[in-house]
Amino acid sequence: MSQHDGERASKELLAGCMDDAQADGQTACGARHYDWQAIRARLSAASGREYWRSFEQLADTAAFQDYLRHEFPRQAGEWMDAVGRRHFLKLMAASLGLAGSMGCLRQPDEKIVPYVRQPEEVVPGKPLYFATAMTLGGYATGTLVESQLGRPTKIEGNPDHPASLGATDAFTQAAVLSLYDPDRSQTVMHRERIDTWSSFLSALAAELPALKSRQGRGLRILTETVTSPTLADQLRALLEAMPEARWHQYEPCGRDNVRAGAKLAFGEYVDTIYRFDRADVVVSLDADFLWGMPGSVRYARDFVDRRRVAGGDARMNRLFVFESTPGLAGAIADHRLPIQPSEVKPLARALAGRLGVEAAGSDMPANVSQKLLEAVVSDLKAHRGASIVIAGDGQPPLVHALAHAINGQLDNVGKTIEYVEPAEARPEDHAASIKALVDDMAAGEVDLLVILEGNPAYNTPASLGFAKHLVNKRVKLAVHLSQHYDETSFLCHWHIPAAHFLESWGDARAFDGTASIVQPLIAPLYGGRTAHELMSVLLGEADQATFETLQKYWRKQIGEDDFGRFWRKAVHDGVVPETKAPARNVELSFDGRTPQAEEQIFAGGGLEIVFTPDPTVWDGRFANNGWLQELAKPLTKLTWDNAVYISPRLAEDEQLANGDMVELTVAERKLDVPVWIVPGQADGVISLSLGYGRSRAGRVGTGVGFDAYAIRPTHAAWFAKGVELKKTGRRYQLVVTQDHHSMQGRDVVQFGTLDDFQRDPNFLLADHPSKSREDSHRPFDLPSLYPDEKGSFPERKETDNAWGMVIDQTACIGCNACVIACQAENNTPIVGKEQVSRGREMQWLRIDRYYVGDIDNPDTYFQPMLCVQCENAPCELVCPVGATVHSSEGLNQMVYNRCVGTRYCSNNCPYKVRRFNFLNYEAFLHYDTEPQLAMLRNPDVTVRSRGVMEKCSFCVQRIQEAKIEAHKVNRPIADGEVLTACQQACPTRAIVFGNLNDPDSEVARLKKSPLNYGVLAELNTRPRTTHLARLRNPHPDLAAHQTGDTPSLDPRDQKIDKWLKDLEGGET
Amino acid sequence: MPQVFHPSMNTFSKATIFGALFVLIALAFVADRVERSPYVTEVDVFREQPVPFSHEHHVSGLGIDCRYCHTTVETSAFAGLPATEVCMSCHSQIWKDSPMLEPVRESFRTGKPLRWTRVHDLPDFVYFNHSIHIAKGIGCESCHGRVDQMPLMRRAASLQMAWCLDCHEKPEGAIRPKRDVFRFGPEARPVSHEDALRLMKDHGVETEQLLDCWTCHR
Amino acid sequence: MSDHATTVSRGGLPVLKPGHTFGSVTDKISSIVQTRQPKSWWFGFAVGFTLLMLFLYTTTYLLATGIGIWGTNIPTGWAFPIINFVWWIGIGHAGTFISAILLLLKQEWRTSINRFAEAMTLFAVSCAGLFPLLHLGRPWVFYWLMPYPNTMDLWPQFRSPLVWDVFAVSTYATVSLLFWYVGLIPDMATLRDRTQNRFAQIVYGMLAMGWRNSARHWHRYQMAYLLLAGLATPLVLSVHSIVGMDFAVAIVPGWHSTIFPPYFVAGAIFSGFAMVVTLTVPLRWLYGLQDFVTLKHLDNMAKVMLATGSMVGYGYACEVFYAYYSGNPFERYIAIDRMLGGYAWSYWGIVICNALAPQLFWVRAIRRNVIWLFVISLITQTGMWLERFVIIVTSLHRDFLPSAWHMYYPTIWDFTEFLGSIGLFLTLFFLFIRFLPMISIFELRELVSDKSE
Amino acid sequence: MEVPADVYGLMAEFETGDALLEAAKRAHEAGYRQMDGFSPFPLHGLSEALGFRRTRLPVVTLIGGLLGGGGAYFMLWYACVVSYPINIGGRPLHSWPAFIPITFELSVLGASFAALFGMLALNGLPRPYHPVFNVPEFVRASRDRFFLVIEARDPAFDLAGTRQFLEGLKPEKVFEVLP
Repeated sequence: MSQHDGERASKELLAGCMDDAQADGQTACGARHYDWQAIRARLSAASGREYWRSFEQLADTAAFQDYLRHEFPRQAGEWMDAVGRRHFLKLMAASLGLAGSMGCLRQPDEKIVPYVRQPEEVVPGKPLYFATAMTLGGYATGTLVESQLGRPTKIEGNPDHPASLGATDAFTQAAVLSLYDPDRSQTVMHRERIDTWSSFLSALAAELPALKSRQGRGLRILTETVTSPTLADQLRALLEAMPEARWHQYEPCGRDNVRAGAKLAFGEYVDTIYRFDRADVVVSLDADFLWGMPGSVRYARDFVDRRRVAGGDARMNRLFVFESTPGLAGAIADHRLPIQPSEVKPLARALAGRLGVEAAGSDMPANVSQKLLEAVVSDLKAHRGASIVIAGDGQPPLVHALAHAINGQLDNVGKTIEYVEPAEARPEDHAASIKALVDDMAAGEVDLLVILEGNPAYNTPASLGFAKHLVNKRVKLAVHLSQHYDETSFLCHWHIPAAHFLESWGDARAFDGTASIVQPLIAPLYGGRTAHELMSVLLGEADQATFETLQKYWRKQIGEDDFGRFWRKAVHDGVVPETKAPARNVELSFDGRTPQAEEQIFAGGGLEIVFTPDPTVWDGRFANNGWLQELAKPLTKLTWDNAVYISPRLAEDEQLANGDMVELTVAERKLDVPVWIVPGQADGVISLSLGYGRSRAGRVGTGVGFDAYAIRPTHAAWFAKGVELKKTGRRYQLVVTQDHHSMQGRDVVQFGTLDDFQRDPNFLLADHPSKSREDSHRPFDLPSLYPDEKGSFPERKETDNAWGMVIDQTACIGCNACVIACQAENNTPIVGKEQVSRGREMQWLRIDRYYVGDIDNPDTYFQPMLCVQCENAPCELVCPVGATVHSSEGLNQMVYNRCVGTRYCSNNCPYKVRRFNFLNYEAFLHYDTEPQLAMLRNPDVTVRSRGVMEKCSFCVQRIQEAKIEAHKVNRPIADGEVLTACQQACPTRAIVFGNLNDPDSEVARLKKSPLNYGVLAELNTRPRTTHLARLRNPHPDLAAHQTGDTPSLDPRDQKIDKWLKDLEGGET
Repeated sequence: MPQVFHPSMNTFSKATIFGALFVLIALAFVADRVERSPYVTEVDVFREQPVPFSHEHHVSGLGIDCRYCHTTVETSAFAGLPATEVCMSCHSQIWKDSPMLEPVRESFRTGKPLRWTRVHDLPDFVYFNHSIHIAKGIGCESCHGRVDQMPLMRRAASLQMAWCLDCHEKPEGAIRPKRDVFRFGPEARPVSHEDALRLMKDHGVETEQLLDCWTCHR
Repeated sequence: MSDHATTVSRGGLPVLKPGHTFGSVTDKISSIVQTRQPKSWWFGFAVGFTLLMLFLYTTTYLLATGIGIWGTNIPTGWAFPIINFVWWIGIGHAGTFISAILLLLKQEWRTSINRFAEAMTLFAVSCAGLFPLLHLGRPWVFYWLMPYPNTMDLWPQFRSPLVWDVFAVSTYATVSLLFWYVGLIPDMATLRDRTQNRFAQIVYGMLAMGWRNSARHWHRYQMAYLLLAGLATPLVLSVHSIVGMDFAVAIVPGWHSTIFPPYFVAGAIFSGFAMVVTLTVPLRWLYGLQDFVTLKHLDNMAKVMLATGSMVGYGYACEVFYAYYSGNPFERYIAIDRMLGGYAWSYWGIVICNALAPQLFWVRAIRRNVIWLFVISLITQTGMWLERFVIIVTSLHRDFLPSAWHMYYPTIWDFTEFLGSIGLFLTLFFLFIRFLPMISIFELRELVSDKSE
Repeated sequence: MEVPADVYGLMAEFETGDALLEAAKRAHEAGYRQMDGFSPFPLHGLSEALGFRRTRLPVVTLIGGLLGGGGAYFMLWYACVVSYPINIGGRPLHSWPAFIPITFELSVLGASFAALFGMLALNGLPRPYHPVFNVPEFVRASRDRFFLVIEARDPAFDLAGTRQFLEGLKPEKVFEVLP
């Protein structure tokens, strides 16, 4: 889609709603205006979603109609619609090249529609950026959102926000797709029939007086974790007005144990903030702090900054990870030990004991070697005040308490550990809270249940029986506010469509308490409401806009005088100044005894199971997000499904192969689920991720995967012991994007230890004489038919810019943020499970995962792989039409509109980073039938049609934008002025892009690093994207790193490898 | 009787051989011509517009600068089309009752935008940026022709790739002093080839990147 | 010319049953075209035509939906379509080889088989030519592979072997057609003079261009025929060499090998002769051509298959040796993966079908037994199709980065497209034997005269 | 002696090729030049016997080949170096090894066309109508009979005399060929 289309289209949008965009300060520019009268009229007439798709269409604004037309690129449209196809068939039948060349040249007339009144800030063709924040599990990550004439198209991190520092995670990157999700609920529903907001108000009005008179007895509010100061304020107000009302919280992937741990240790709730930027030794007790924890994006950055050696100073922190199922932390760890969850407690006690925590007692974990334990202890002792012991969110309170005790003992507190006021509005045990609610529901105590977001009917443990009691007659009136008409909405009397955070005002706190104002970039596409609005209604302030509620609250905090300035600044910066949570001085009051509640968790013997939030759909809320569903899980590369992960040994014992269906029994509850064998999975424990098996997610997510909540225990949300695993004999197709996990002894990921590096920075040259480190994308001279410059392009002149990239494999944590960022930036389609199984996924950037060494506990290596922009590109040489050629600045240009689709370039690409549109993939996400999805597209990137090749372009649209701006005033492009999407999203700054001709640029500097090498450079492809070898910092007393390929699970491959080994052996 | 054909067939059959050859060549030639003809390129084709706006009148007649209406031409990829209020800023005083301008007034009243028909319409996979061309001293005239002499707007150039490349290969053919970018006619062009080359240097035009595919296609 | 050593082979088999006169041969061959066809013809044609419909159906669906209906994927960007292309083009080679090279080598036994061998070439090449078009992601812009003045000021990328292919295949098709037509001119005249049907007279007459067997014409005619043969000879070698370069030019392990061009040519002639045998055996039986296509012919063709088959076998051996000797880990892996990996069956398949099966031809009895010949020729063609499968699919499915390795599985549409193309071939071939003399009549007369001396 | 306008020439029919060869030689000795022989297959030595010199066809073919090849290489060079020079995989603009295959193919193509059309042109074909076809018995020229035609335009031609001469060659039969 060309920018012209973009402008045209967006202009019409704006034109359609000018008056409102001007007058109404509430909505960021580009908001749309609907004829509500018409909508309501039609609504009451229409029934069932099939009659209409969106309010625009409903209101029949001419703007939107053309908008749809224009938003479709003709190129794609041509063979998307049947007529066009038949036209081509005729041509083929005639098979006249001439006819072909002329058949479809003439363009149809197109309309161009200006504003009626042009807003000042809008320059057609230039995007605007707005600061806002996205929350996950209640905790905010600051973002800057790109708006193309009123359409939010891309989310970036907010550099000023403590939880982001400019980076994001995969969820945040994908959130913009959820905004346009055509399956989002688009109207108020009453008992499965379409209804209106007004009739909902009257229905509620009928209830409220009675409730008031009863002091609110019978009124229950159920929320997820609340950090929003304003919402908290509203709730407080409500509870004051109606003291008998109750507010419950439930977060399926919540932090009950963390809270309880703090309480156990200090007798009160405090939040722990880790300062990885000050820690030299980190010990993780089953904690994956690089992902999924509040603030983990920030933590990842702080942690990695401490182990970057490419930059010269050769210092690294050291990470010990004890984990039950492979996670990101385990992959980057210097020493990793897979242990059962039940062993973490003894381990923690042992550590604490050895470090002098009296209360610890002297427990000894079974599978942990003395040697390792001693190493850990010695390291911790050696780095008092500069170390962190962190317990996993899932681990029971005792482990957290022990961790606190250890950190205290090592006087890390105040240095690497900070205890602060909880960011939550009301810290409490969610499990207990929801339990209480369900009991009252059963007891008929609940008259009016208002569920603000969340999906308890699905994501509470089935054994809790929330759904059962929700539908029983005793709950008189249940109201559910949610973005989808989901499992819970279906069971409630009323469903209110919720606004996406890009559509609504609001506020939220980050992991460190810092508050952010959430501002909308577009008026609600589907008339979504916010929790604030619903609360206002309950508070009897019906039709008070969220904006007012919000301002009212903050006005209270700031005071009248210069509130205006404060507000503008807060909204603009995306952070509210001086809101960081105040530090707390806490006293360790912990006797080391295991609380009663915990005893039963690991009681008894047998197989253990771990429930984890899913790395792609979290607790299930992202189930209908195609980008995330198709995103390969970091370690297993599994897409479109979840599976129960088992260790190779268990597979051997139970005779299980990948994809075998097994029947799991956890406390009498059964679930059939396929197995996936995961090297490095701890023995005696299996793990299953939450968030799948949705029954009402939408067209993308419904029926995908297996519902772990069905067997999730209520008493301990994360672990269970005594699991039975029975082979059913049935099979199930699991699809991964990487079939082969070993490097086959090939020089793909180069690695070593800090020690090697310090002894000889060029140590890698020893193993790889073929490559010169200095300029590794020019490996060596080869004989050539072209005497000049050994086959390089002699006519090339030196240009100002020579684009290049360096990827630091020591810094990459494999979090996938870059993959989604690339997809969002470049209009990359998704293709669905069946196509992925054929090997046709379309992501331009993939993260390869290799194992080295012992299959039971291998070393894991991540390698982001994208088009490396070879200077001697094999793909270019073989393209018969010159659709992929080299630019003067060293870019390997892929020209979609010239491509005829021979796929020869892909065959000849040694990195296999080219992606082909085998079918019209635009149709997969219903782009063809769901116009609003077209608004998501980046107008600066062509939408590819069926039958053309595509690949990473180094985000050339960003390069061009920067070049044009620079050339207008004839200045060079500054280093860092062009950021590729992947680079911008990367939490650990593992990706560096820039101009190689500028010796001072970051990328040029890194290219000089002795760790720099080009993957497969021995093929003389001269990659412009090179990688930095992965360094480890092992404890001197422990084994450095493993060598030797991890054997394949496929007997055939094992035979091949054996033959090869014999061959090599025969020679030496 | 082995004699199957009439004597005339001798000439005829020879003729057909050359005839066939000729027809093929002719076909190819015609096809090429059609591809470059106004039928395909839509050069000099007038389009139905809501208001018969005359650039000639407003530019040469009233001497209004291009940027008065096309406000973003120097800053953005998109030149910008005047909002209705821009038209009304004058036409609420002059010609305020002319029936010809009723659509404009209506748009202003109802807030429904005017719907013009695109005259210069590039394929969707082509990314043209007005601002950089202006900044490098390529005049409006170079692509849009003598707009100051067009009572009704029409396409002056084919906008085909070959046409773009001609100039991207030899910008000196179109470059002009920056002050003359928005002027029309021969006096607005630098006098000599040398001047053109000098301007190229002054404006910092680097030709070899102009021929990179990704300069226009992404 | 009248050298008896050549007319009677050492095997003692005649290339033409004695006792034939100018008249008898002329009558026999032309009668095939001029009398009603046997039931078997109708049957064969029906089968071919049905498959052709299958081809059209698949193609329509393909163009409407996209090549995603096939199993092709990343990393295996090429599969069935290219396999079929190489297979067909290879088969084509025998025709030109027989008519051109054997002519230059003055092999009399070519006379009675060159005509339909050439026809086979043409039809095989036209089948082959379709696949590169169909396998394109956007077939409707195939003409971008040819140089022509355009409004984009763009040219094909002449360094790409695919563009070489376009020129090689189209040249090959054209020259074969010319060669074939030149050979047909005198026979057209014969048919013109014999038929009583006015319409047929005109058609054949036009095609004969007024040929009147004049001595002067014969003189230049033979010169032209000889020149074309001389030109077709290097062509026949070049075409499959260039097809071989499609692979050899790429850096894919298992492709990037200098042996490909000769090895491909040998394989091509091998499969081509197999196809000729497959066609000859039933034809001489159905139309009673035993007099003209004698065991001598079959015997010789078997010998050619033995020779070329052995060359192919040698090629396989070389590939393995190179892989080992080069020490290139990628080549080594592919070599072993072919023998033990997911597609091992196809590798051992080609060893048996192409390297071992033809060795049976050392036995004279088998060479001269039509049944054996027929069966082995079929085995050979299967084997040669598999060979292309091995080269293309196994090389691609496991190249440089293990992370990108992926298996390839064809879909039903891959098979229908392939079978369909066989239908196209059969249809064309049956029409040919219906309307044109399948054996060169005037060359037979020449042969008769040589014998009678 | 004047030539009768209503006769194209005289045609003698022979049983065997040798008879025709013999006749041709004799006729040539007798000073006849404007004559032609017809045989169902290329008869060796016949054209020589009729006094026919070697053909220029090879030269024509060579020229065709050179034009094809030269044209091809020029096109490749022009396209890659002059018209739109592009950096392809870091190879030089004028990468001659890559230009060889196409050059070769087009040489062959050019030569082949030259050979075919050269042959037709020199033979004056296509020529569907020819007087010799007016003789009904001539059909066997494409089956098993051999013919010698002496044309009327031959200076030595004389209807009676020539017929007598032909009779002297013991043909099967002698016909008058009408134009």
